Amino acid sequence: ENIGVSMALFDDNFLTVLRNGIQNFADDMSDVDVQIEDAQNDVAKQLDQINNFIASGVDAIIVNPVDTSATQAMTAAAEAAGVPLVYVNRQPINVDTLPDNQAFVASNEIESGTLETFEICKNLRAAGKGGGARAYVMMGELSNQAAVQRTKDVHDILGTDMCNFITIVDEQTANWSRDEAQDLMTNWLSAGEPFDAVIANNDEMAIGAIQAMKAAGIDMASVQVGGVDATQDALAAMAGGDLDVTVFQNAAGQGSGALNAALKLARGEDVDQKVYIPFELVTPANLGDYFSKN
Amino acid sequence: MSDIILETRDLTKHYGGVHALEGANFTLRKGEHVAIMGDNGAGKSTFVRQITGVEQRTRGEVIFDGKPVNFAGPLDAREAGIETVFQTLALADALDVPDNLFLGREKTKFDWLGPFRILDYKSMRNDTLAALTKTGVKIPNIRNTIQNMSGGQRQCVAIARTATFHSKLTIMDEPTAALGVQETAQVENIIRTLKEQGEPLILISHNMRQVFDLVDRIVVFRRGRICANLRKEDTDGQDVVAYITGAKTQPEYADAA
Amino acid sequence: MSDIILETRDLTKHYGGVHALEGANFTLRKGEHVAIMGDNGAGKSTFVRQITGVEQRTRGEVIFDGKPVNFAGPLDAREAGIETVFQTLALADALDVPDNLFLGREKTKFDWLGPFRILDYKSMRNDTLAALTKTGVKIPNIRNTIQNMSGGQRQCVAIARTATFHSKLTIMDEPTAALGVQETAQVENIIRTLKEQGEPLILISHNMRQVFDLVDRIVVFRRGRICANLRKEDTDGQDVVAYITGAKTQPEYADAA
Amino acid sequence: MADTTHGTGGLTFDKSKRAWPNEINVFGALVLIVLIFEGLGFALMGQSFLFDSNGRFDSIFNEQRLRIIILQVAIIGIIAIGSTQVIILGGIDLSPGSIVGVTAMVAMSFAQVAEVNGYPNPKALFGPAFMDLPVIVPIVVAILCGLAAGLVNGLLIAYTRIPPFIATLGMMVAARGAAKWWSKGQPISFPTDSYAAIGAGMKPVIWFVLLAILFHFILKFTIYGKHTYAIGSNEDAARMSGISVDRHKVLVYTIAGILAAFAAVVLSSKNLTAQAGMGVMYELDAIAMTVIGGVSLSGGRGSIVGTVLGALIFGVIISGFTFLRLDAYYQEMVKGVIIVGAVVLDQWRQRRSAARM
Amino acid sequence: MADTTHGTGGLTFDKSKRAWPNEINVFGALVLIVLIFEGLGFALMGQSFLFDSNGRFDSIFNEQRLRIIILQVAIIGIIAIGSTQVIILGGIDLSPGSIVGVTAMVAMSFAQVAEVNGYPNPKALFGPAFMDLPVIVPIVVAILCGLAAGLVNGLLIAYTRIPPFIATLGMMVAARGAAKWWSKGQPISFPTDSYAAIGAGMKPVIWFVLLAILFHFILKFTIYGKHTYAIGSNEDAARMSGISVDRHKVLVYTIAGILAAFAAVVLSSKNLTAQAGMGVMYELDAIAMTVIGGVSLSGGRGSIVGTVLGALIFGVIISGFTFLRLDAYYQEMVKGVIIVGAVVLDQWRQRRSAARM
Ligand SMILES: Nc1ncnc2c1ncn2[C@@H]1O[C@H](COP(=O)(O)OP(=O)(O)OP(=O)(O)O)[C@@H](O)[C@H]1O
Ligand SMILES: Nc1ncnc2c1ncn2[C@@H]1O[C@H](COP(=O)(O)OP(=O)(O)OP(=O)(O)O)[C@@H](O)[C@H]1O
Ligand SMILES: OC[C@H]1O[C@@H](O)[C@H](O)[C@@H](O)[C@H]1O
Ligand SMILES: [Mg+2]
Ligand SMILES: [Mg+2]
Repeated sequence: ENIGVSMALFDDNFLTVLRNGIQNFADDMSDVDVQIEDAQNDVAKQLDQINNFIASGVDAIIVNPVDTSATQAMTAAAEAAGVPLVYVNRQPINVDTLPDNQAFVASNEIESGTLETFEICKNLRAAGKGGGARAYVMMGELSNQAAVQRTKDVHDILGTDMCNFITIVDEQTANWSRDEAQDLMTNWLSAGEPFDAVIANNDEMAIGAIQAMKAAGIDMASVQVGGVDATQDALAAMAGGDLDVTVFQNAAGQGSGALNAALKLARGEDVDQKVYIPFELVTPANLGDYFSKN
Repeated sequence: MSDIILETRDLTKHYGGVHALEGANFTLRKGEHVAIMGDNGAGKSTFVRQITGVEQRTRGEVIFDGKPVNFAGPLDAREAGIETVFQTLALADALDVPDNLFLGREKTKFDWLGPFRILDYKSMRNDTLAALTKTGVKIPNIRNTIQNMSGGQRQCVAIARTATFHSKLTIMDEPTAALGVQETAQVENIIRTLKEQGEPLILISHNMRQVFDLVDRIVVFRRGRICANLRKEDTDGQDVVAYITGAKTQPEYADAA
Repeated sequence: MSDIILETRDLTKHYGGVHALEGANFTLRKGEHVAIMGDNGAGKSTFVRQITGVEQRTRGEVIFDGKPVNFAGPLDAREAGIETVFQTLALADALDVPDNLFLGREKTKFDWLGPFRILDYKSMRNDTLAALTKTGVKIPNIRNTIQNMSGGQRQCVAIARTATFHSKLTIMDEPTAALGVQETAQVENIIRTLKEQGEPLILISHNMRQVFDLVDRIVVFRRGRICANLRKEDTDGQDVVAYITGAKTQPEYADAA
Repeated sequence: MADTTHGTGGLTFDKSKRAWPNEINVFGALVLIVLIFEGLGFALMGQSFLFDSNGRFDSIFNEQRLRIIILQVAIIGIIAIGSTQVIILGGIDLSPGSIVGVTAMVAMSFAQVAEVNGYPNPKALFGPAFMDLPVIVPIVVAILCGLAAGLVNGLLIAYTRIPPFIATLGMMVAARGAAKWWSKGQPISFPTDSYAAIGAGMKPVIWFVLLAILFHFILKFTIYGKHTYAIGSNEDAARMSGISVDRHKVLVYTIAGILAAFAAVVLSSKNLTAQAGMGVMYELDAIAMTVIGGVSLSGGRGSIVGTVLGALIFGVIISGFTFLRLDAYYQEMVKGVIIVGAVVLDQWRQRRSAARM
Repeated sequence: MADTTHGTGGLTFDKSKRAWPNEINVFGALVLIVLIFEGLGFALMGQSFLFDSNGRFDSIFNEQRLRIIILQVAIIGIIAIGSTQVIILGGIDLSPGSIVGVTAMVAMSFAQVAEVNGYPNPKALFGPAFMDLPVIVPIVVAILCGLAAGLVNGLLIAYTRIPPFIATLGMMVAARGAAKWWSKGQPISFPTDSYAAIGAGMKPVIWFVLLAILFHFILKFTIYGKHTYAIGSNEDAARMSGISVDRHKVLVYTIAGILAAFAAVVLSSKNLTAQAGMGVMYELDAIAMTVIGGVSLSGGRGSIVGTVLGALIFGVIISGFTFLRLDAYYQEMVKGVIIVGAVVLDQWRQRRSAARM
């Protein structure tokens, strides 16, 4: 079989692991060919890629949506051509009205930011700061839903009775990037405000913040730093005692799950239309379990 | 109404430390043809650029057709009735001859369409052939772009443009510098026609013969100042050269010495 | 060794449908000064551009100093010993006078630094003042950029550049077109000096007086073809004009008629 | 064209030797690229690129392919119609991509339905008073957005005389910020049926073709077009000849802004959503299409026909890559090479035809 | 400067009225922007922007702020040193951002350690033979990458005569593809200590300043500089005057490529990682710095000093925004406005000083 895959973007750490999951899984099967396209974070390009797949007569399509609100048009295009379609990693907005030959394998971003923030909240309490603590929040790219959702999760948790002792000093974007996060953190440090935590939308930014704090001579034991993704770099940082919290998302699992669903749909077999892969909290306590996972 | 079409009082232009034009008092009567002569860098083109609003003057007044004027740009000057052949020609290199001839005053149809009114190509092409014939220039293909024309062909296009439209005052800055013998003669004929029609003219030229053939009066610039104002009858080539080189200065312009 | 410095055989240039230069056979002896005359658009500058490699010819041969040459660009031509004042002057507008004078052959120190060798500003400035004095031009500030110079000042800079460096052949395309009376006289002196030094010259000019004052021989172009080759002693202004306008054609150039 | 030789002074001009119009060269490049894909298709995939080699369609062509080739460039093509004018004017516009982003967000906010599948619209941005509005409202809002952005570009460039690269770079950054700010990064979805109809199916192609024809005519036959070429050819000369250069510049940039806004409407309608990241880098693709189509970046030269051909070259390349199952990495590398290659080819043809006798 | 009046023919020149050097204007803009942030700081935050208002430092300045202002622009500043030369030459370079991306990936692959925390490097790309290499290896590899990319840019621009915008746009797309292809998108991390030292702490600033001084000297006093200005001022004239324009262009673009590659080394060292998306849009920031610094996009004019000041303006703005805790949305919008504003201010000053007597 011929499977077309459209990824939201290639130069992204997490999505790269997912993409390689699909590719490796396909390579292990003899008669499955995957063709993976890079939508470069452009919804329109993604829709065009789906249409190009259709024109080339693929057997099924896997989509990692750039924008989960843009999935209606994609569903319609594939449905009209009778080509099966599977969404992966990000939950499509029309998940409840998918036609029979479409499915999704995804995670719910509400969990990621929630797990991260709640763990930091608990840690701060345990450190005796329950009477009042201050946090900086680093956001991903503002046009990206994971960033918007994870930031909203932070706010939601800090709005709960248990965690409302934490106030946000400032909240800025570092565009998912380690480099921008370093500069942003240094700029924050130059204001001289006291703070107890840095809550970042992903691990890269958390690492950038750590590098900047270390360069300024801050004791990493005195600050809670959290990220999302559980990348190898993040796990190393956690092992080194710098990073306190991260959240694991099973990229390889999602990838192979999506390919399986696509192959079944292509052969006309039945599949679960919704496969839901949860996020998992990673802390120094269970760090060892994740070294070989992402 | 006075019969003076153009007057400048104390017209001055400094470029940083360069005093290119200093206190020029100049008058031109209706119907009169005046030549401006002077060394390279004497300030002749600067004088023209101040009158036509290409640049903003440092100080002084320009009175045109009885009213003080201060043109914001050459468009204003043209609308007020001054047609100019600039030393730099002002042609659009990528356009052809008719386009250049009618640049800024294209013939159009359906004028209610505003900026989207339709060009009347055919009529502009015919008018162009007629206008070029006046200058005597040879151009193999008028639909060729200006960048593919010889130096003289370009100058003829610029002159044809000025000569095609009636005006209250015509200014030509070295119009025949690049022209051949025949073309020069033709352009001089155009100038004579203007004289017959009573249209006033300022001619900048380094060509003594031409100046004495064509104009009524010669004004000499030196180092940014006017140093002589000579009726053709009262002077000759040698005399003019003496003023240009600084060997002589008229008493009323003594501070230019 | 022959005493012919430059020869062209059947030199031809077509631009699309425009036959700008057609079968030009031309010779120049060492030490000889020749003028090229002709109407605007006759092909004079095109002829110069083919010789100096500014453009690639359609067909024909150029023999310079005994060897057939086919310059890839003006740099090659200059390195072979041809100095040219182009009609378009070829000055860098944003640079000042010394920079332009030495453009492409700057004086430098520490030459082992290759492309990063150090400029000798002081010596270039001094040489510039000397070179400009030769042309008699008045420039208030040589550190001003070229774009701020008058038409004649620019032309003088271009000429000074050519006159500063020795060469096997000098070509000047209408060098005095924009020049004033005094500056023209100075440039004519420069040309006379070349003659005395035995350096050959091709002078393109529309100025009959100048041509008869300066050169040994006059070649007339018409509609892209050579139509006459006249020794100065055998002709006069009227005669030359007759060739230019097409009233006469020399028998050996009958196909140009 | 009249039958004269267009010469004066008794000169003749050999018309048969006139240089080819540039568009023919671009068309040649397009054909060449199609042939390459056909050849590679048979060699590598055992399939035709443009023709129906496995009987999936009624016609002899692979209709889906033909459709997607043009569909996928139609929206950027609409932007490129604006870029073409700006570039002929001698300018450059880096802002349309961001104008697309902000306009899509704003317009879509006025195009939302109140109810989705019986539930209130989960992405509702405004209250019910602003939902289920007639389709004209979001369209007018979009045009106003584009007009405003284009006008600011034009005014800055014309009256402060800063380079267009900088003015529109500023707009690019600022408008992208505005797109993210509008709904704090939230995508805006679920438009009304009438809004959804604007960009459905092959509609984007229809808009693109109609606009291309309109502006082709305007550039060739109206005073607006002539002045655009004149200013691009020599701004000083245009000014000295009495063209109101500044006013004209404002007009051209404003039209480019409106075209970008219209592209945003079609784009958000086609995708049934608007998000702040929409249109990133579209300006570069639009400029590349324009230049591949033979419009000179130094101004004064080029045509809409060329740009349309340039857009088709883009479309063919993208589809061809997917057809050949080229890895995405190589696609980008090869795309870079092709952008350059197409322009090199064009320049080379032009020079050769200039050198021809 | 010599004491003569630099005139011929007995003319004098009033030196006191000479126009200000342009860099003074840019410096003025920098001071103005700093003052605005100081003012707003006291008004809104009750704090000084540049001075130590709460006694945290030994000096009177907020040293951390001074450091970050320049640190955060140092790397793009290194790229801008290249852009300055390209723009003075009359060109433009859109590729350095992507050259940074691909070079960082490739160089970092030769800079990895074998072991992290006692485990084998989890991000190892090559086998052990290519790990723990001396630091010179990744540096040389990087320089070669930048040299190759710059050389291709230069050769294309010089010898095929395609517009630099297109040649470098092609390189921008292709090199980004190569960056993603190199490790199939996998980030490459965990460099050796000696590699990590290159960009640690304030090192990026030191590199930036050294390179700025070097190229300032080269542009002002060597033949390389003079020819760069000459070609940018009038390419045809430069050619006719016998400058080997084509060879010189190749040299300038190659140097720009090498500078981008060096920036990649410093960047990946500073971040201890290389990722395919590194450097996106750096070219635009570099160009903006350059133009804010008074380098004319039409070529022939400008200086490295201006660019350094332009970079500082950028740094001040970024820090100032964070200092004022301006929302990111507004930051982007205001950044767009400031890019434009700084250039407008500069142009206005220049015109005013030109109009002065
Ligand atoms: N690049 C070109 N493309 C097309 N035609 C050209 C090109 N260059 C020159 N021509 C034409 O070739 C002919 C000869 O031009 P050339 O410049 O040689 O004339 P010239 O004798 O130097 O005239 P002038 O005295 O006016 O300088 C002219 O008709 C001109 O229009
Ligand atoms: N923009 C400018 N900046 C500085 N100096 C200038 C500028 N424009 C002209 N000048 C200087 O002003 C003086 C007068 O120049 P202008 O062009 O008026 O001379 P001109 O009399 O027309 O000479 P020509 O006969 O050579 O055309 C010259 O010394 C010139 O260098
Ligand atoms: O879309 C880009 C983002 O995707 C997220 O899933 C990931 O956690 C982030 O690190 C970032 O890569
Ligand atoms: Mg003059
Ligand atoms: Mg000529």
